[in-house]
Amino acid sequence: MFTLERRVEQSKSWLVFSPIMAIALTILSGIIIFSVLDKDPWMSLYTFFIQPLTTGFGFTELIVKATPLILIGVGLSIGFKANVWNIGAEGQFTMGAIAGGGTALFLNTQESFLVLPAVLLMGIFGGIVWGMIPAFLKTKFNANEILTSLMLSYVALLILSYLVHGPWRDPGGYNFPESEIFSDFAMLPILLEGTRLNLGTVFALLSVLIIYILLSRTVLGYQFKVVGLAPAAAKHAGFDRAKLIWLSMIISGGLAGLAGISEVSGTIGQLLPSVSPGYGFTAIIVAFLGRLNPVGVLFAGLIMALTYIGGENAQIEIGLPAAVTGLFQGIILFYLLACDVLARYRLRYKPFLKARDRE
Amino acid sequence: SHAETKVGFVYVGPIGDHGWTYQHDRARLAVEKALGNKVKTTFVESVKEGPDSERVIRQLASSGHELIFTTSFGFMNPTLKAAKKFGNVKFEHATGYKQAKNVGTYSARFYEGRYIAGVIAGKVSKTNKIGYVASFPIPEVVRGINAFMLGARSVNPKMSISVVWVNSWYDPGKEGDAAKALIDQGADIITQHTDSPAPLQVAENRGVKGFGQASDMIKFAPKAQLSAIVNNWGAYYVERTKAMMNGSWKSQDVWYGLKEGMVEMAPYTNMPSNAAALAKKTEEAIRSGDLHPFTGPIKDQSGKLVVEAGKIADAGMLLGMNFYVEGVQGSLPK
Amino acid sequence: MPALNDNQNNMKSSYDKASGEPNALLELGGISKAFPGILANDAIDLRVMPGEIHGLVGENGAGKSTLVKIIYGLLRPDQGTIKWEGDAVSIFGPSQARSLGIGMVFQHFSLFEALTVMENIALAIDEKWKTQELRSRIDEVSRNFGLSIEIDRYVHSLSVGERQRVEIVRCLLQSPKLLILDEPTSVLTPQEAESLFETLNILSKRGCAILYISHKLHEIKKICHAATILRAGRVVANCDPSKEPIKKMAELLVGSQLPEINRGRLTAHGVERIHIDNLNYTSKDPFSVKLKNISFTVRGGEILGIAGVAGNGQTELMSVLSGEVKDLDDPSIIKFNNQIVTSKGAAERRLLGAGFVPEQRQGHSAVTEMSLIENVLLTALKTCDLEKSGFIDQAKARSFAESIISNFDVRTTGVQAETGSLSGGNLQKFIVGRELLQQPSILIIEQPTWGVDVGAAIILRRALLDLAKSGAAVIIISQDLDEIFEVCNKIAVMADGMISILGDIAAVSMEEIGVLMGGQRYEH
Amino acid sequence: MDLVAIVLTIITASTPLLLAATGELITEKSGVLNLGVEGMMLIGAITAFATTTITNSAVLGVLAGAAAGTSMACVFGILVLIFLANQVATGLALTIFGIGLSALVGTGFVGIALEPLPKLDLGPISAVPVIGQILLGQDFLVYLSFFMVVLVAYFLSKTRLGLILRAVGESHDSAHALGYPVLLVRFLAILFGGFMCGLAGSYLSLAYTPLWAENMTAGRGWIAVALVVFGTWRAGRVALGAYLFGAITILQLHVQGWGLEIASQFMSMLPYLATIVVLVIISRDGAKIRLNAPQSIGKAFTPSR
Ligand SMILES: Nc1ncnc2c1ncn2[C@@H]1O[C@H](COP(=O)(O)OP(=O)(O)OP(=O)(O)O)[C@@H](O)[C@H]1O
Ligand SMILES: Nc1ncnc2c1ncn2[C@@H]1O[C@H](COP(=O)(O)OP(=O)(O)OP(=O)(O)O)[C@@H](O)[C@H]1O
Ligand SMILES: [Mg+2]
Ligand SMILES: [Mg+2]
Repeated sequence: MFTLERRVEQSKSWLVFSPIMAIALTILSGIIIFSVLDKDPWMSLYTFFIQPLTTGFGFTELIVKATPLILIGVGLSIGFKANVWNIGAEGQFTMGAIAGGGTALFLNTQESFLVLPAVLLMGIFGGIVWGMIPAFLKTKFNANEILTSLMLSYVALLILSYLVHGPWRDPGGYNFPESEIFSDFAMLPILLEGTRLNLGTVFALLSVLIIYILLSRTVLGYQFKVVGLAPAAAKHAGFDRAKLIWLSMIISGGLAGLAGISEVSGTIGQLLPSVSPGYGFTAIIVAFLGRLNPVGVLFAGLIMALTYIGGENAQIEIGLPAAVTGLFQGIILFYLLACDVLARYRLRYKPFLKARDRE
Repeated sequence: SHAETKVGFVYVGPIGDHGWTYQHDRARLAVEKALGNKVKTTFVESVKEGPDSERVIRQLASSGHELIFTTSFGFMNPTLKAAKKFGNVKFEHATGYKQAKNVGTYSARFYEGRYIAGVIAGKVSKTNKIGYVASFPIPEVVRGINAFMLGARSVNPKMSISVVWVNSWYDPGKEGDAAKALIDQGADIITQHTDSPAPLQVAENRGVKGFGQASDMIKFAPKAQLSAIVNNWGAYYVERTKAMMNGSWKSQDVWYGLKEGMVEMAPYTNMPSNAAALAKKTEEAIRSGDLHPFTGPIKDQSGKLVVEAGKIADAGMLLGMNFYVEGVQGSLPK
Repeated sequence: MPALNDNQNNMKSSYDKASGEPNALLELGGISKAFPGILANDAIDLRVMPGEIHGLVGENGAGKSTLVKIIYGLLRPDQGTIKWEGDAVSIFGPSQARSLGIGMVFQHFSLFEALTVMENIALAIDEKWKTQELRSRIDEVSRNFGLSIEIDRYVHSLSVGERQRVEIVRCLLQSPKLLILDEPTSVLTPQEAESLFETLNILSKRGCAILYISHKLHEIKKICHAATILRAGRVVANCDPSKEPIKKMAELLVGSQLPEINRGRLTAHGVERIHIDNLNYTSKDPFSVKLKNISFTVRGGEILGIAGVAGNGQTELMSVLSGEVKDLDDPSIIKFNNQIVTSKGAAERRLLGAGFVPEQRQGHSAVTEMSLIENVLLTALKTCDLEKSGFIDQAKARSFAESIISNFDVRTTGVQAETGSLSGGNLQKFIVGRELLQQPSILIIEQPTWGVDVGAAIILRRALLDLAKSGAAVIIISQDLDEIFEVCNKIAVMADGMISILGDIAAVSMEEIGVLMGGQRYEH
Repeated sequence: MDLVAIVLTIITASTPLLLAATGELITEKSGVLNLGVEGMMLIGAITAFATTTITNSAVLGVLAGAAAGTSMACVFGILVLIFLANQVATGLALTIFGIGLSALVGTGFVGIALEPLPKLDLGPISAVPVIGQILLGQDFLVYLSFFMVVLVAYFLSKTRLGLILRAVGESHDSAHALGYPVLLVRFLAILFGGFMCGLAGSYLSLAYTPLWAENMTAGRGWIAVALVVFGTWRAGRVALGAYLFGAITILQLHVQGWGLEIASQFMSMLPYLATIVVLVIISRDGAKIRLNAPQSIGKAFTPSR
């Protein structure tokens, strides 16, 4: 019989190896799925995972798509490390877009270079406020943050819908549900002419760097880790759990808000009834796939973005249905979770012993 | 291999929504059928109206598609942005109002069909109450509600409409719930401006009548469907593809209706013959141009005359419609 | 040990006459069981006769619980045979063990707090009983053995002694032939232990064999007919405890001569360091004990031992003293070194010179998944300046960890080792070392040597004495009365959330303490 | 306005929530948190729909839907019980996977019409006003949902197996020490949760709106998870919560129909806001949660043998 045996220390090499194994298994499953769908598996894998990277445009688009995922994912990983389950990044993203986008609309006639910073700050602020509500309900009333943050996401989406259909719709837009287009002063500068690569990507990279330092070098990061691993030990040390819940919700909410406003003022340029194709939820996978480590999240964000862009590409090139993308994302996470066990446990073959007399 | 022309389609929903996107995809198939192996069509479904759409459009443009249909209002600005980058590619954007040298727009006068539906409702309803399951308060939807009301009141001035907004184009459960709530409040005709057949199924189940949306939904409600306002993009797509192939494509802004066949009425069923006859007569009148649904006198809810007798509402009012006509209950979200 | 084996033969022969057959009830042959990195049982042989009370003794980690879990079918042996009433059997699980007639009272974890006594009992019997029948059976058994229990109460509302009665009653319901008790008295007052012994005697007289695990050798000596001594997973001796001096047994058990600690004189004239005035605390957790009107003072140079049976508010007291809990009821005053700290958190109290060592090491006083360096930060961060404007001073933390290791003889692979890889005793040395190197003027420590071997226990106790001699005030919360008598100069007893101060340890008797430990615990 | 009709509408709107929440209740009572309800419901919905379409048998459809929910739960069970994967993450993965897989399978079943599940028809008795209309004349899944609530309540409080389940959720170590197969009990509880979610999905695609649409659960799975906390892990209260939630969902539509001047978006927020409010009220009372919440929820268990 095979048994799992707890390792005395987590295996460092497995921590690196298990995502690779998960991806390999996903590809293997991909081959099966493609065959079932009657597509040439190798061709499909190529169009899905490689072809999007063969053009400069595709490459920059990958980064553009990964940017919000990384920003949100890095924030979430702090909370997840501290056992604070913020599932409502979608709402914080949307609130960031609302607060920042609203500021952009409000200042749309101002020709000042201060507009952009104001827009960004308000975006971050919007995400923070939306993250603080579950923190408040958790610390004050002990209400489960998984559920409250999720419910608040639906609320945020409806608020955006209300604003764009109502007070904030473009007066010159025949009452269609779109805001005015932002002035150039509210837009994030493009980094590479002819592409959509914008300053948002720099924010994402900075957030990876800062959160990495926070988690690995600072006392605060240490406190997040202790609270997550051993809540009783955190109490013993005198760490303020409520403060850490607030902070992790503020950081993850703020980063989601920054992602929201970066998306709106980086690539969209106006407020729409819906500004996120589910980034807030996908980022949860990204955070886990990246093993709650900022650098891991960076790669995971890129991989996840690739599944989206690859999915579109596969639709265009070989007519694969869009649903395959979601399927892949679920599968990759399953495999990762399953492979992860090998970092903590050792698979061992233990023969059944017949009870027998000694000598 | 011989040079086939590639035509791309960008859809906002899944091709399986049995509503808006489903009809566009049928039109795409019509193009394939009409032009055979001279064309190759490609579609990308469930494209979100944010930055994703711009990427998809650009990806289609850069992979050799010469004509691209972007089939949702929210694709307007991304289409224009992509069009700027790809001057040689032609774009057709549905329901928008911004054109460019290589971007044409097209839309359908669904309100013509809704007016006929209103006429039928006026004839058939016993409670004089219509339940309207609506998606979002945008001019297109408001125009449909008003046209329906005008049609209903043209035969029965006591008719009224209750509107429930479900804040979704496609959420069968919620649409069905809304239809149930409306029926529970006394509506005996259900109509909808959302995409799933759920409200019609509820009508069938509850023994009231209703109208199909976007496609003929008779199979979902064989006893309840009075008719359906069918979106038929096929002829237009074929025409524009041919124009592009023979070099005569020019940017234009069309708003086609019954006359051009972009809007069609499903067979008039489940109603007395006099109602069907009136519906046919109305359909003919609109088709021939004798009747415009938005012909004055039209009063808004407050009783103010907004279109004088004998006049027809101008294009600006139609396109940006943001008031309810008399008879619609509740207030329009502003 | 031929001399000792003789004794066992004597015993057996006395049973030979009664039964007419020298058949052991239970006979283990060469039982071995390995866990990762450790051979917990190494070729163990054991015979238990019908009606015999058989003691099983050994140090922490010697393999006693492992062995009885094997008998009860909870663990599968890697090797060896089990004979039950002369026949070889394989015990696949507890329910089979119960059907053979084996009952077990566990050392930890076996009652469900959110369930009623009745439900807890129902869970442990395999036959289908009608509720009414079961009730009358329970009544009968508890009357027969003088073990009164209230069937409809929720377990979380029971005292520890009551819980144990529940455990015993549910074993007796099935009229077991062998009853296994794993350290049953560690949670009982001396009086309660007495009545347990009576029950065991009755059982034994009725022919029920008992396998009795305990660290308290005087108990073994008092009630057991035979004893098996384990060390590091092996049987080192069999003996008749009634004939064996306790010191001899202890040395067999440890495998070496026992060193002695000399308390020396503790000078109690230091400054007042800990002052508790009318402390009251009601936790939001419905399963916890309420602390009532607690007042005492500890001066520099004193060691106050707080004795008491587990579950009488010690955990709550520890969390209140350490500042893990701050929302006390009125009126409550806690003063450390003449400063009111009632509403201050643990970190702030540490800055005033206090150190704390709670009972639970893994996950409470240490994070097992983190390295030793990281665990240093847990309590020494502020007091030892291991933080530089929000950043961790890695180098300083490392040298701190290294000095703990060298000063307290912590056996480990290095400061980067995962803390969970340390054995219990070494982990405790590390934790106590971490606190002591911060040179606290106040140290409050719970169960300082629980699960720690004798050698390490001596190191730890000496360190506590040295600390007090240097002028610090120390509180030891312990269930081990021997330990309290060994190191403390003042004693208090905790019962039902209240504390009685007895003062100088030289002036109190065991009986007095025992009565107080029973306290008002049954007045719920 | 027809009050009876409104009550009926509320019952149908609550039924999928109730089915899924009773399943999740059992899963959680065994000490496992499965956040994949939404995914299991979707898989149940498409499987039931596809099977009914192909075989023309609604009964087979419901069975297949339930079986599909169960097999999704099986994957979850293997991951969290054997591979000891984090339960929160695995549940999320299950949801994402379920959305994708159901959409993929569903592409072939869009736009197909089905007869809704047959309703109980007791002729004149079903037509008795109020009681007859509400209680008699529903489809069998509605009755099943009533029955399941009663069954689960009875099972948990009155049966030995229910007691064992609660014991396992309360303390896996103690249950193990008494010889109960903790992992097996949990696995079965997880499977039951999946079974019920499969039924809930079948109800959606066969009875509630007899059609297949991508993502047609529209967040109901999450509401079901919330309802379990909301009901403090008691079957009766979970049912109450489900009906309350159904009532708010339906009544906000009625309020719109009456023409109240509130933007519809705000009305649509009501069910979510109500969930938050009730959650807060319930959670404030830590003691109540502590007494009913399974203590070992979310914790992994590895028996050593
Ligand atoms: N499930 C397990 N996995 C790994 N090691 C274990 C396990 N159970 C026990 N051990 C180890 O086996 C050894 C024997 O443990 P056991 O619990 O039998 O000791 P014990 O004699 O009962 O000690 P104590 O007096 O502390 O109760 C110890 O080193 C312990 O750490
Ligand atoms: N339940 C368990 N699972 C896995 N490993 C265990 C378990 N219990 C103990 N160990 C490991 O077994 C080893 C022995 O642990 P244990 O605490 O029993 O030591 P010990 O022999 O009692 O030493 P000490 O006298 O220092 O307490 C340690 O490395 C510990 O990590
Ligand atoms: Mg033991
Ligand atoms: Mg030990």
